[in-house]
Amino acid sequence: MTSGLQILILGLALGGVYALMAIGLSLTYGVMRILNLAHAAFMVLGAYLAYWALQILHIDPLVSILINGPLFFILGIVLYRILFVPLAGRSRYTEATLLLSFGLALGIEGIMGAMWTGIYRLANPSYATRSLVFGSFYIPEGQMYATAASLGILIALWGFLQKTRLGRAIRATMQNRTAAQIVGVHVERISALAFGLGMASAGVSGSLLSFLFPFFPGKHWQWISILLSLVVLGGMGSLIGTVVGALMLAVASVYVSSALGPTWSPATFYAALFLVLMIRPQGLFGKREV
Amino acid sequence: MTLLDQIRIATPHRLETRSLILLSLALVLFLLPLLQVVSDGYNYVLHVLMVIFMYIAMASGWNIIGGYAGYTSLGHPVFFALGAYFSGVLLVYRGWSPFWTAPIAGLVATLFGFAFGLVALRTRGPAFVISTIALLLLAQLILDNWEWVGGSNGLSLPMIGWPYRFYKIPFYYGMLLTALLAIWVSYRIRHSKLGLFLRAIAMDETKAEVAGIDTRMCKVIAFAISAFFAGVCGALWGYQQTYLRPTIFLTIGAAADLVLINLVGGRGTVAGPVLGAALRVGLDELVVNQVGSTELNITVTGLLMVLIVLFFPGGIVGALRERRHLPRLLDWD
Amino acid sequence: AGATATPTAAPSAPMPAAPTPTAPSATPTTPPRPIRIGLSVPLTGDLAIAGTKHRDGYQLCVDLINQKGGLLGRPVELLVEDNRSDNEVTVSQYERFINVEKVDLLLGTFSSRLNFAASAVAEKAGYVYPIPSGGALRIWERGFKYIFYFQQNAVEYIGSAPLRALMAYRDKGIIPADDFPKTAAVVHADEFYGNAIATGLLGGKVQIPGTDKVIDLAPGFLAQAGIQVVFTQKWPEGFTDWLTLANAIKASNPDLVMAASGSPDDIIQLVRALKTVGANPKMIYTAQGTQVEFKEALGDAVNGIIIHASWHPLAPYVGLLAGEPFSNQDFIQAFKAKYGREPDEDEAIPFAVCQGLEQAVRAVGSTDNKAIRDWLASRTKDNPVKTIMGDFYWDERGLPIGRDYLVTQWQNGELKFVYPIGEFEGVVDLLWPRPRW
Amino acid sequence: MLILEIEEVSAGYGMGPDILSRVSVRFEAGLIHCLIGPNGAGKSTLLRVIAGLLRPRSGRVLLEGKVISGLRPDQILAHGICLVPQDRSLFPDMTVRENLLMGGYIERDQRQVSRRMEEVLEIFPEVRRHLNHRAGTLSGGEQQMVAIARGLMVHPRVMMLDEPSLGLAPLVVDRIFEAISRLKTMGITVLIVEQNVRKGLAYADRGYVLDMGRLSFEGPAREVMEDPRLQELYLGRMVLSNREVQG
Amino acid sequence: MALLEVRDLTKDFGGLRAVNRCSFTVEQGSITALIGPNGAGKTTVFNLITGLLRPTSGRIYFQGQDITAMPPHRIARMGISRTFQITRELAELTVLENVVVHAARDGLTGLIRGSILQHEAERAMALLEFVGLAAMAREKAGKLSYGQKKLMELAGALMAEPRLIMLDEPAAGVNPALLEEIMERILQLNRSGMTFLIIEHNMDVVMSLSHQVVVMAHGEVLCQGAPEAVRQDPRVLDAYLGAA
Ligand SMILES: Nc1ncnc2c1ncn2[C@@H]1O[C@H](COP(=O)(O)OP(=O)(O)OP(=O)(O)O)[C@@H](O)[C@H]1O
Ligand SMILES: Nc1ncnc2c1ncn2[C@@H]1O[C@H](COP(=O)(O)OP(=O)(O)OP(=O)(O)O)[C@@H](O)[C@H]1O
Ligand SMILES: [Mg+2]
Ligand SMILES: [Mg+2]
Repeated sequence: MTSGLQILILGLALGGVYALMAIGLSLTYGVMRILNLAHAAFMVLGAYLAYWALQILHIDPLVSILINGPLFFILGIVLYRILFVPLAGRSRYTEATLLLSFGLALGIEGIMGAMWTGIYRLANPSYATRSLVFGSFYIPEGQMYATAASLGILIALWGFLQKTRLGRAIRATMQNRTAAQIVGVHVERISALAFGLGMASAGVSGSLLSFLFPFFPGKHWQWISILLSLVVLGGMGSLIGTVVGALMLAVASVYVSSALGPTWSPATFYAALFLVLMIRPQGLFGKREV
Repeated sequence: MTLLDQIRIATPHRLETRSLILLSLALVLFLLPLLQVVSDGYNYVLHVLMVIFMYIAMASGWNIIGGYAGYTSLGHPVFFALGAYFSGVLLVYRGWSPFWTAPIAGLVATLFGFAFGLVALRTRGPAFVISTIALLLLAQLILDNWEWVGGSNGLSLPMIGWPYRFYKIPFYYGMLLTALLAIWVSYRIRHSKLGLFLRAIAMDETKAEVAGIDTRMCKVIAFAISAFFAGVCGALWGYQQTYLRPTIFLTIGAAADLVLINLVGGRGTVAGPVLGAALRVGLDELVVNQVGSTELNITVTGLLMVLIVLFFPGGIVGALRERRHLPRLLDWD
Repeated sequence: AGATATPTAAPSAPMPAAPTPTAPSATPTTPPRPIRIGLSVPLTGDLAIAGTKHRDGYQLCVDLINQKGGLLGRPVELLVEDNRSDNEVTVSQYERFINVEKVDLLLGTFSSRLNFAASAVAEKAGYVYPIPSGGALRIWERGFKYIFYFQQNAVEYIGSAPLRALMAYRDKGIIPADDFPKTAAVVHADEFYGNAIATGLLGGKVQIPGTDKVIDLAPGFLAQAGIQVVFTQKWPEGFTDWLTLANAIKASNPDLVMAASGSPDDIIQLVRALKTVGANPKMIYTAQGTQVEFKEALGDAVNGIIIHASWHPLAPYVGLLAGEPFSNQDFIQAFKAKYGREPDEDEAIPFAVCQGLEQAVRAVGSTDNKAIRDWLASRTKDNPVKTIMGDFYWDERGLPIGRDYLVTQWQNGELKFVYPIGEFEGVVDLLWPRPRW
Repeated sequence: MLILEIEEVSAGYGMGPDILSRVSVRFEAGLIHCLIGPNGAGKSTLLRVIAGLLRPRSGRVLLEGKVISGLRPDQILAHGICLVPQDRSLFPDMTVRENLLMGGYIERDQRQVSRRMEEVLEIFPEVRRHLNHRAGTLSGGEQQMVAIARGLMVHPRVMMLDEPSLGLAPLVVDRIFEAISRLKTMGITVLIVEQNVRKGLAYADRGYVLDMGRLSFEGPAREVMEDPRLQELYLGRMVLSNREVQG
Repeated sequence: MALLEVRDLTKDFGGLRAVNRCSFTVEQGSITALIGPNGAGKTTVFNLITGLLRPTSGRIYFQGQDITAMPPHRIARMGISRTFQITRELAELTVLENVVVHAARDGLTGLIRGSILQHEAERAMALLEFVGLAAMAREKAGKLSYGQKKLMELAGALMAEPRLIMLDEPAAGVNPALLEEIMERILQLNRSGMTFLIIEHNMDVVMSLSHQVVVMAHGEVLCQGAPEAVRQDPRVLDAYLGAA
């Protein structure tokens, strides 16, 4: 039988990947109340770029993080300017962004399909199927790198938001746009910056996705559902909550999966979600709205 | 008609032109199947209209909780599936026709909606949305593993015994009646106190509560009513598909469809879901049949949505009303 | 090649000139009304990959027929619509073909799921519905009269093929008798295809819903082969924690891993996870994975994996097209000429379906679906439909009689044909055991 | 010397009617100006136009002769015009300290910011014990104090306060007006909107009466206070403490 | 018997005790003013009475009945209505609808009966007329100015025809002329038997309206009594009014 510790390792490794994928989603919601349904679509786009970078230019996916990050950051800023700025001040803003990004997701999916067909891809760097072995335990290398990247990015982000003037401005803009304007924040620039950050994280996740899970244009729907659940479980908009939620859920589902069988692993997911929502409707780390 | 009009106009004209036009439209729809009786070749038309009716019924129902009360439910496919399986199982094991078990299926969905609502409607906002997603996926898991109803392999139903030429007609009428009922109920609620309370809940639930509204009951009732229509539609649809399978019904995509129809047509308005449903199905058929099939279809759909959001917030009905161009014919609020 | 624009009388057609409703070739100003065939395929959505390939296979066949002068002196027109992998859309599109377009013939779509509902529409309307893919027994046990299957057998029986292959190699001495697998792990996706294969392997019962019919597959092919099942598990759609599953498989330490899923990316994830956790069974069988992309995603890990197949490029079958012999190799050449790439099974099978339908129409001399159905249903071993996949004749359910799946194995990055042994040129010996990773 | 000129400004929301119609007002540097008028007169709207939160439909706003209408709010703040809005507009999920820090957002010198924070906390000592509480949990009056304190974190050239006394205890109201007087001594031009007419005009140099989107009259504060038009139109009798009403 | 009795009410927020063993009564037919420095806990007391917050300890009785653990809507239906200090309008609803919403006392049967009654709409219109918002009845409530929102809330509270009306700073931001009318209206309603509990910082209003004043500071009741007496109380002068 597999030991509990090994299962824990596998769960944490999976959770780390989830966390990175979900952070951007959480950030854009937390900061701008944008529920970006296209987040996973951009992730898949990032995965394609990383995949082709490896196939054609022989750039390792871990290296292409450095390309994808800035690239998607800029893409995010441009998109924000074009699409989301006109929505500012709408009465049902989050809903509008949800719909808009739904359309965006479809658009990207279609373009990816037209360019790269619906065939699934998976980059195959040597470490993707390697493990580090410690006695009877092993840690899958790919997941380990992903988790490390995820934690690093999270800490950087958290520090940026909590401790810097710009980060504070981002949070202020999220809470009260008019008030932010009043104290002199160029809210459009700040929002674009935050959106860009969220997108950059999608690009980076894409690089990791490219060698961890097979992908094709339509795959993003599956990812976005998983990510959304994580974000809600942790508490919408709470970065720490997102990470803790991701780790907890991944570990729990891995345990259930090995105890009761994979069929029931998504069930843990939803059962946990249900439970949390009943006890703490605002999520684990969310703040309650009165 | 706003509250104010109720004060100003002593008695609303019973048979104004608008009602006349709408009534004659309904009449035309009722007589349409005659075409298929007179000459073959309209089954496709009937089929498309039937699908439109189905979406009208479900979207109008959804609008009661999702539009008026502002509680976005992604769990409605569960009621759809519940209806389908309820009637389907009765058909397979008992031979009872879904045409008369459909309303019962609707009631079963209502009951279930009521029970689920009691629990889930304690949460608000995104938490509620996700709890409905959880419901959806849990339901899928249960059906997938419940062998008696076919498990993940599904349950196939006997086909309706009518000759091919006419076999769409009963489904057509079933869906038409359901859709009309849904519109009527939606209209009544919009103009009742319940409607006002639901809209108050959508804006500020605490305030509504302090104003003396039993917000929980209102929400649960609205949720239960909206489940009814999904249940009836499921029963009929399952029968005409002859095949029930969890993954056909219980997808986020199907749930998102209802949201989109409402958003495009105009969430929280009576006419919105009707327009949205007609457009959704109509455009879909048009694009698939006329433009041909490329990956770019998806892109076009996506772009269209982006444009609607950017330039028609509040959906079609909302945008027209904002610009004061909403024809009286469509102003059912 | 023939001029496609002027369909003169079908050259060297073995059938007598067909009575066509429109005026024949004499008046070039009014070309004969084309024979229109309706096809709804998933070009987008989760079934898009195979769906697109099906379209390509069908289209090649139709093009070739037209090049050879058409069918019954009429050009053939293939109406293709994208059903987005959606049941509802599929049904509505076939409705539309039948009612609005009033097409002459229908071609079946991809996957059991879509065919299940679509076949009911065709059956109801009295249209012949040849099915390229969709072998679950429950499709065939409904008592339908107009459906015909163009692969080897119902999916439930697929699992017997790799086991027969292994036993054949034991008999041949390539697998030492004491090395023959004693234990197996069976894992599969919880969906139509995966469940059906597992049912055959493990020996379950298939209940045909809506009827009292139960088909008992006990004791299962593994038990028949004397292999003990030490681990069995299914995974739901959208499953992601493959390492855990691989871990559990490793813990049960089977000689043979058999994995079934309709989606190749499931299989890819599983194989990669097996490699990552260092599980090293003697042999791996997967129910998907003949595609080039499969190899690309797995790299060297692909070597040694065995996969059943309906079609293989080296199989020297000779079918008929436009009344002329048309071999598997002809097909591959024509395919390469048109698309510039090697065909695979998802392109070959629909081609064979189209061949079968064409032969029936030619034989009957009209597009009367009832007559075509009767003709197809009355095929026999000696008088079969001849396709690039071999000969077809069907039992009363519409399932082919007397056909066996092929078995292939990835060896040094190439997909080799390993079973049936000695059946054709190009069958190589099985690599046993598979190389360790 | 004139500092701020409103020239023929018309403004409204969305596609609605004009809320301000061709309003012209001039404000002098270094004085306290008090805007009064009935509810819905357009007082807040005027401040919003000046702060750049609402674009005028026609007309211009000039700061020392330079047109500032059409600039973004943050640019206008950078020009030295600061607004404390009527709805407080705090950042509810940030702590009071962070709210105050945000008040000094345009100030890049952090030492300067901490010094100002000490200054404003002296004006509002009751805020100090809430420094680490979320602003959204404060009482109405405390929030108002934080809003004003946040506004005082910059030393602008023009300070606009929309009903600063709103919801504040009498003791605190006095303190706020003291603070406003102090702003004046620092050379800051002040623009306040008040419903507490007597208090507002008592501290102000000039008074302006806005009604139905138009300036109905203006003048030195004392004169405005005694103007019979104001008594009739707007104040009623109540302010003259009529104990007999109680009966 | 007092209409409302608050007994030893205590409310903690984390480590912060916002209301501390607070007791007072509101007599049937009276106007009671609740005053005190900012942050004294007045609004919190309102929230406790109306059921929006659960007290840490203590009881609340209305007409002799314990309403401490009741949900807000049931408390409202027993005849308590209130306004909010920081207005909470239903922004997308019209002004008229915002007022009609308060006619929610008839419970489930009222819902099933269905349409909004003409007399309710008319009464709402009359109330809007009174607060000077009739012209804006059709507008969305989100469009109102600050003061207008306060007035709309007042109209809503009156709409419910409650036994006890609790107003949280009704005078703040309201222009003086209108304020006077409102005060007269309050007195008139009071004469017809309605009871008021009012939080207010405007001492003119407090002095001219109230029969009884309850002064809170730091969550505790500092003193209570007749307006004049309270006004002279040195503790009140010190903590709240300032040495005038
Ligand atoms: N966001 C808005 N959208 C539409 N109309 C608005 C908006 N804000 C204010 N108005 C309208 O503009 C008019 C003037 O509002 P404004 O807030 O300037 O009044 P005010 O003089 O400040 O009143 P108060 O003393 O009540 O604060 C009001 O009639 C109001 O209905
Ligand atoms: N939800 C909450 N969480 C934490 N603290 C709170 C909360 N609500 C109120 N408080 C605290 O309780 C104290 C009393 O607040 P309350 O709103 O009752 O004061 P108030 O007497 O109404 O003051 P004001 O006159 O300024 O409106 C305040 O210090 C406030 O910070
Ligand atoms: Mg104002
Ligand atoms: Mg208060």
